[in-house]
Amino acid sequence: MSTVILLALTGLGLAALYFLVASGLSLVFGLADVLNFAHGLFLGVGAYATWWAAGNLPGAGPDGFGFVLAVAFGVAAGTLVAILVELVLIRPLYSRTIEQVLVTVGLSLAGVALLQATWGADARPFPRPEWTRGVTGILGAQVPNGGLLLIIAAALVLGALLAFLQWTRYGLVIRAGVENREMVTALGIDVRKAFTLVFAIGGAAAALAGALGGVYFGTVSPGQGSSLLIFAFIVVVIGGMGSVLGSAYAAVAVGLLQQFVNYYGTSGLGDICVVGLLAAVLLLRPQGIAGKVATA
Amino acid sequence: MTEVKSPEVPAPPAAVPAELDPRPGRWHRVRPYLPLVALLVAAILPYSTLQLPGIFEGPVNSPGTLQLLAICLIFGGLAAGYDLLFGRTGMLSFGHALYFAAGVYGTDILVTKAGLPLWQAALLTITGGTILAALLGAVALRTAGIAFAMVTLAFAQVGAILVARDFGGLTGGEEGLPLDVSGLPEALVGVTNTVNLYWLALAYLALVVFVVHRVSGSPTGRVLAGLRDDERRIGVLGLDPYRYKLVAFTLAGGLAAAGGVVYCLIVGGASPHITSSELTLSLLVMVVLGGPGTRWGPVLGGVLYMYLDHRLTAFGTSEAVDSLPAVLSRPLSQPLFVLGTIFILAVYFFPGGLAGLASRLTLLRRSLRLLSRTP
Amino acid sequence: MLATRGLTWRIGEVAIVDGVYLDLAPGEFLGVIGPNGAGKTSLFNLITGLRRATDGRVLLDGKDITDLPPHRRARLGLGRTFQASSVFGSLSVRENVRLAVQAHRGGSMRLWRRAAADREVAAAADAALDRVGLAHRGTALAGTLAHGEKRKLEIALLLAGEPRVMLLDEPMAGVSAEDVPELVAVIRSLTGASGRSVLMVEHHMDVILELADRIAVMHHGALLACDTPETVMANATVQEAYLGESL
Amino acid sequence: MTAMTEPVLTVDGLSVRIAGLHILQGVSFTVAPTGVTVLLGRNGVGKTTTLRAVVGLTPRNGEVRGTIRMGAQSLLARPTYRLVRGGLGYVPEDRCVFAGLTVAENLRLAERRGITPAYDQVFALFPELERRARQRAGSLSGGQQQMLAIGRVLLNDNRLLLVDEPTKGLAPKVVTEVTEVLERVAESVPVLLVEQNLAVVRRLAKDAVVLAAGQVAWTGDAHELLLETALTRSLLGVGTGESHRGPEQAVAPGKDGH
Amino acid sequence: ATACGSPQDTASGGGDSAAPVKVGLVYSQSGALASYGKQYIEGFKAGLDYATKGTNKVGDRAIEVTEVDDAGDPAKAVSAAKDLIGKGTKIIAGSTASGVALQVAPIAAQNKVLFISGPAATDAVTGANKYTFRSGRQSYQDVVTAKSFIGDPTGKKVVVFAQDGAFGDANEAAVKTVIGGAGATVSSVRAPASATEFTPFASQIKAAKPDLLFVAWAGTTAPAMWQTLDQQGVLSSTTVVTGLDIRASWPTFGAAGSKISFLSHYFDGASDTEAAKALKAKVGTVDLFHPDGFAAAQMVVRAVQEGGDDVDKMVAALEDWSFDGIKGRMTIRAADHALLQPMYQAKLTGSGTEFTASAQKSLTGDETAPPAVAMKG
Ligand SMILES: Nc1ncnc2c1ncn2[C@@H]1O[C@H](COP(=O)(O)OP(=O)(O)OP(=O)(O)O)[C@@H](O)[C@H]1O
Ligand SMILES: Nc1ncnc2c1ncn2[C@@H]1O[C@H](COP(=O)(O)OP(=O)(O)OP(=O)(O)O)[C@@H](O)[C@H]1O
Ligand SMILES: [Mg+2]
Ligand SMILES: [Mg+2]
Repeated sequence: MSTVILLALTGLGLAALYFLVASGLSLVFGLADVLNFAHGLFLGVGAYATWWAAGNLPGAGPDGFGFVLAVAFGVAAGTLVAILVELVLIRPLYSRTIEQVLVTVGLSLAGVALLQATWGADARPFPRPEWTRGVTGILGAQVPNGGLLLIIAAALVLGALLAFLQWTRYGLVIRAGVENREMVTALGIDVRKAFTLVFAIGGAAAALAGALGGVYFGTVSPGQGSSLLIFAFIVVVIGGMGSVLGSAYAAVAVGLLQQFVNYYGTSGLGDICVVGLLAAVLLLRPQGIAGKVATA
Repeated sequence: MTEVKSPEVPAPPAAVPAELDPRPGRWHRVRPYLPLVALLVAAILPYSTLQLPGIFEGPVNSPGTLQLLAICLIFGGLAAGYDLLFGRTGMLSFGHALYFAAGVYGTDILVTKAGLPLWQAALLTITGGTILAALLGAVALRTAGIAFAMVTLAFAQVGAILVARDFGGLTGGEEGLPLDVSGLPEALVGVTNTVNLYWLALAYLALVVFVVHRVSGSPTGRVLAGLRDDERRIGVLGLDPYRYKLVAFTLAGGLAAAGGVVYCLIVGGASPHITSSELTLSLLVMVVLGGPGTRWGPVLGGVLYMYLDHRLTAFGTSEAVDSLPAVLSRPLSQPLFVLGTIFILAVYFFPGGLAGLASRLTLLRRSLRLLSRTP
Repeated sequence: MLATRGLTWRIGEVAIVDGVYLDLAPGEFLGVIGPNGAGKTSLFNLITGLRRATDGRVLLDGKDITDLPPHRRARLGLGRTFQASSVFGSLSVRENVRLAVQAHRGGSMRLWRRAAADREVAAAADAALDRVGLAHRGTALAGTLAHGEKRKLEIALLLAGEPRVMLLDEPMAGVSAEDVPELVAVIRSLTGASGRSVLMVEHHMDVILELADRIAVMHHGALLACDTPETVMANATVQEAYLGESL
Repeated sequence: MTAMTEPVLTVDGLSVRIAGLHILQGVSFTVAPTGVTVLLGRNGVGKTTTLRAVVGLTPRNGEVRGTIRMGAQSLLARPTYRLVRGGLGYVPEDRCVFAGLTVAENLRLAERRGITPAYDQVFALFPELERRARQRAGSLSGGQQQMLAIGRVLLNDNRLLLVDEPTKGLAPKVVTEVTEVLERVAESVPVLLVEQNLAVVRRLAKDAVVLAAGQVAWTGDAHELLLETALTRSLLGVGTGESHRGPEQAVAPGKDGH
Repeated sequence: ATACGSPQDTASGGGDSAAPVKVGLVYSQSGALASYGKQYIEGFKAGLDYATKGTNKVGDRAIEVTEVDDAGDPAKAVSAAKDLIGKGTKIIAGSTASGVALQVAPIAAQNKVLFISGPAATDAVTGANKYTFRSGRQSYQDVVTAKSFIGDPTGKKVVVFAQDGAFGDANEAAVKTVIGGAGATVSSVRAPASATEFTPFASQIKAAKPDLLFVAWAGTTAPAMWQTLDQQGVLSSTTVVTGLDIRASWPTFGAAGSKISFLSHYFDGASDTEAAKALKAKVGTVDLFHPDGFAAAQMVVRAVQEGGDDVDKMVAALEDWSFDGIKGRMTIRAADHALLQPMYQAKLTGSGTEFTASAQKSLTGDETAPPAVAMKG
């Protein structure tokens, strides 16, 4: 029994990580229609900036408030990079979707290489509060605190994103802008600002995922973001592009599936099952679990 | 009726297939022969001892240069085959690497593990790769747009996992599987015979370009071009979109598998790099870099991409880079940084790809002439 | 020739097309009118197979085609135009029509022939372009055509397929005043002696009145009336629901 | 021309090139501060191109020359969204409703900060929109979409409306309704209208501008144009006297126009 | 100037007894294994300096080293090798990655040039062919060292935790032969190399209650894996053995580091030989793969000294050669070109970013000798 609980809770932790990565991706993908391969870069920037801040920023550190400050710095850095990328690289290419995707591909190559050039290819130990290394006993299962932290963070991010889409007009503007950008401007709306905002939020979510992923993995390395990206993509697609809630469902499904199959089945079967789930969902319901609509 | 389309993959920046609309021009008499001339030049290139310092390490006829060129040619052909899907039919597949990898691993395993003679292995592999493409395509084509891209990606991912798992020691896992050359024809083994591999690669490229060209110019190619624009309309005209897409998918898959066979010989083995989704992404990059839907664009893009990919490692360690201050030399010594940057710049400065460059230049010339006439 | 038997399409509880019985005789010209949103385009979609009917049958020459995919229906001689022009934007105008001709001539996979070399196809395509008066625009990319020109190209695409039953969805919408008579003539020449049947949705009443043998009126998905133009125009409900007070 | 008062829009020597094609070649006209000015011409002469140049929506590969002024203010080189916030309403030719959004969302999008949206007015004109508020705009019928496109601009106060073929594809009854709406709108806001339906033109237009091959072929009083059969025929290619084969669609038996 | 030539020309090397000897180093300067490559090349340079007594010459022939980056990609490595061979290079060394080593080895055999594989740990390089040697350790030697941790294996229960793929397969197979062959029951828990969450595997391991857990895991997810094993109480319930990676990775073990028994190929201070001193003087802090480069240079010098330009003579000169390397006495076994060398047991102490490794015990080259395999080509 305790094994099942352990697997379920750690599976949820994994799902939370997937969701954190996927949420920003889904937002940018679903709203701005950009299949953002540079998302892994934003992740990396967030992780490295947090790592750097904990060591160098006055007031920041691996513990307590200092850690919060370091993470805040990391998120800010990720957001900033995302905004810059949108302004400089994506914006001039609007309505040329394929080219936008390709620019993000180029960016993911160049950006990760840049991280590597700056900080080396080796994994660096990630600063983190001591308690994240510990475990909490829940019904006989030793659940890692890092996973619990991820679950809480993911729930908060989910709530915040839903509120953003629900209570502001931006969701609407962006969805309309994806369909017909010209017409949105013809209604007197500066659609460019809205797109930049979406990128900023996507970047912030990615950077947060990077920082918390660092806590989870205990290290930070240049390629970390890209390796998470493939599962994040799967989550986004299963959940339905642009649906934040769908991503949440899909992340939970993928995380639990992987965890249980890996325990009860043979190694590697977990990944194959996830891929199988993706294919099955798409063949039965090409728009994903929650379809295209991005309101929730 | 205005129906919202499911999240569609935008059709690539379309170019009218040149094959369908032969516009008469000054060139039109010479033009059909240009590819032949290019082929001929490429074929006799290995007889030249031309030194191109900075471009190639050694003279053109040195094995190192020929090997590099052979790899470039293979990817030129691969990109041209992929363009049949992407540029000409508007299908965005993220799993094309699978069929290429099937070609590489198929040949390698049949030769090395099963001990088949090369020609049998090649034949079996190409047939197998084509059938694989037909089967998986038949399933994947039940979806469209991004969903299609993701289903193909998923299939390719399973392929990658299987290769990495190394079932029965068949694939060699992450270490790859060197090709056992003992049963191979003499002429394909050894550094001195690199030129034969080069010719093989050239033949492959020529074959792909010819096939793609013929198919695009055929009645079926016309339907494919129509599919790219409006699938619904094709159905209403009385043609089954599914069938045509499947044919394109299968054909492209078969061509990729054939490329895999040659690549396996050139590199002398298989390694899991080629099963990664990054390879498909690079194919996409190559096609867009060159110009989707054009005859020479994808070839050019593929050749250039592979050339940069190989040569940038040398660039990164060159004196010129090392002598720069650290802020510059560190990133510049990362080949992927340079490649990514070049790629981003290319998207900006050559919209429509390298193939679009010519027509843009013509336009520029014309407007300059106009300017000079109207003071 | 073409018949619908209680054709119905529901989305949830709402019937967009509601139990429509239509009969189209060979050579007949049936106009379809009705307020915006009455379900005319939806009816066309059901007949051509772009939408699956939730109920009812579609018969062509007495044969049940309700479960066939669009392309099979087209091969049986069912052709249509779209209300919002849907032409192949990245192909030239001429290539658009050639594709349609080719689709009509035979759908078998021909990977190795040269399409451009097929004289018959080219000739038939040029003839179709000529008939709608677009011959001079042959090399333009269809995507760059002005709206009215696209409408004409739509009709050329239809002509190229030589269908026996033609469904025209507002062919006149957006066509400039000068070209209306010309298009009317083209459409008229499609019918009559050739034995082709036409089903045409149109809001230009004068065009309908001029061409149609009978007029069907749709309202809220259902068939309100289907009769001779005179009778229909005299119908009080039609006047109230559709024509309103004229300018 | 009734140029007693300052024109609200002045277009002077407007030249537009797109992808190497010289589509407009020095178009000049003005729009009077009241009433409807109608822009006429055959398919493809550049009517839509003119309107799009005014709202700054010429495609990126296009090039615009000349001057476009609203009052004393030049419109060129200002981003579209600013022009629209400044009171320029645009109803595009192909409606451009957001297919993936519901009707209500389409309308909500058109609200502008600081202005109370005139929902009452819009729903009074188009009750259909209120009934279908939750339907996706993409599944609306053609006519319903047109209503939505017009309704969208009417939520706000405008200084000038640009309307491109609003009656295209509408049922006769709705044509009448739309015409009446525009007539009422034109009482408070000047309208530049592109229209093929001469009955509508006759009912609404005060001034007319006729384009032919990218140039202005005629400007003047709209009724003058429509009354002179010979002139109409030479400029627009149709007679106006008998309405049987012409473009006038709203012909109900037993009643005649005017 | 354009000139014509045969497409099958290759520059013929040597002939001139005073001409420099060309040595090609194909290794990772960029890519995921760049830091291994960096250690390798530093070691090689120091080794060359040491073996030629600072002259960089063998006799009066200078050693001309060409470095080529393969970015960890076998295809690039093969191209580079062909290029070098085409230019008359008779000696190729390098190969940071196993995949590269395996694909370059046949090229060497086909063209009859000497190939000295570098840090690549795969057992398959040993006995690959007559022309292929190795300058580093192989997985098998790791496992033999691991065995030394449990004393008498008879009746003991050993679990191998390894990632899927050839690296894991090789380790599992080696454990089965070495420790299983000595009387222990060996079972395995495998996980995909891409796994990010290790709880299921930790639970499986715990359920198996092993006397010894042998972990073969490489890659960036290792820290997460260790943390999970620690959290689930695996580390404190049994003896856990794994290979000690490069210094940069030490801090990532965190608290788990002190609970693990390490087998080590090399770490700073593991040995105190002449060569080690010379190396330390050059590079400061010595790391895992410096010895591989160092040994490669020693082998190159030996090959040139004895063989001149004749590759077959080089091979003969290297076979059965014993020399004093960084790690102590090293021997190239003639039968399969395995490099017999000392291995170490180590402990990690420290905290934060400051960790030190100390040797517990060292095993001689004979003690860790892998079983001889037949030469394949
Ligand atoms: N996919 C759909 N989902 C919901 N409602 C739909 C859908 N498709 C059509 N409708 C509704 O069905 C009704 C009929 O639409 P249709 O397009 O057939 O009308 P129409 O008669 O062609 O009108 P028009 O003359 O304006 O073109 C409309 O009210 C429309 O909103
Ligand atoms: N993006 C474009 N690229 C190339 N040509 C264009 C483009 N847009 C418009 N044109 C051309 O410009 C001309 C004028 O087009 P426009 O749409 O302004 O005509 P219009 O008067 O509105 O016609 P209609 O009555 O059919 O709507 C047409 O010949 C059209 O083909
Ligand atoms: Mg309709
Ligand atoms: Mg227009």
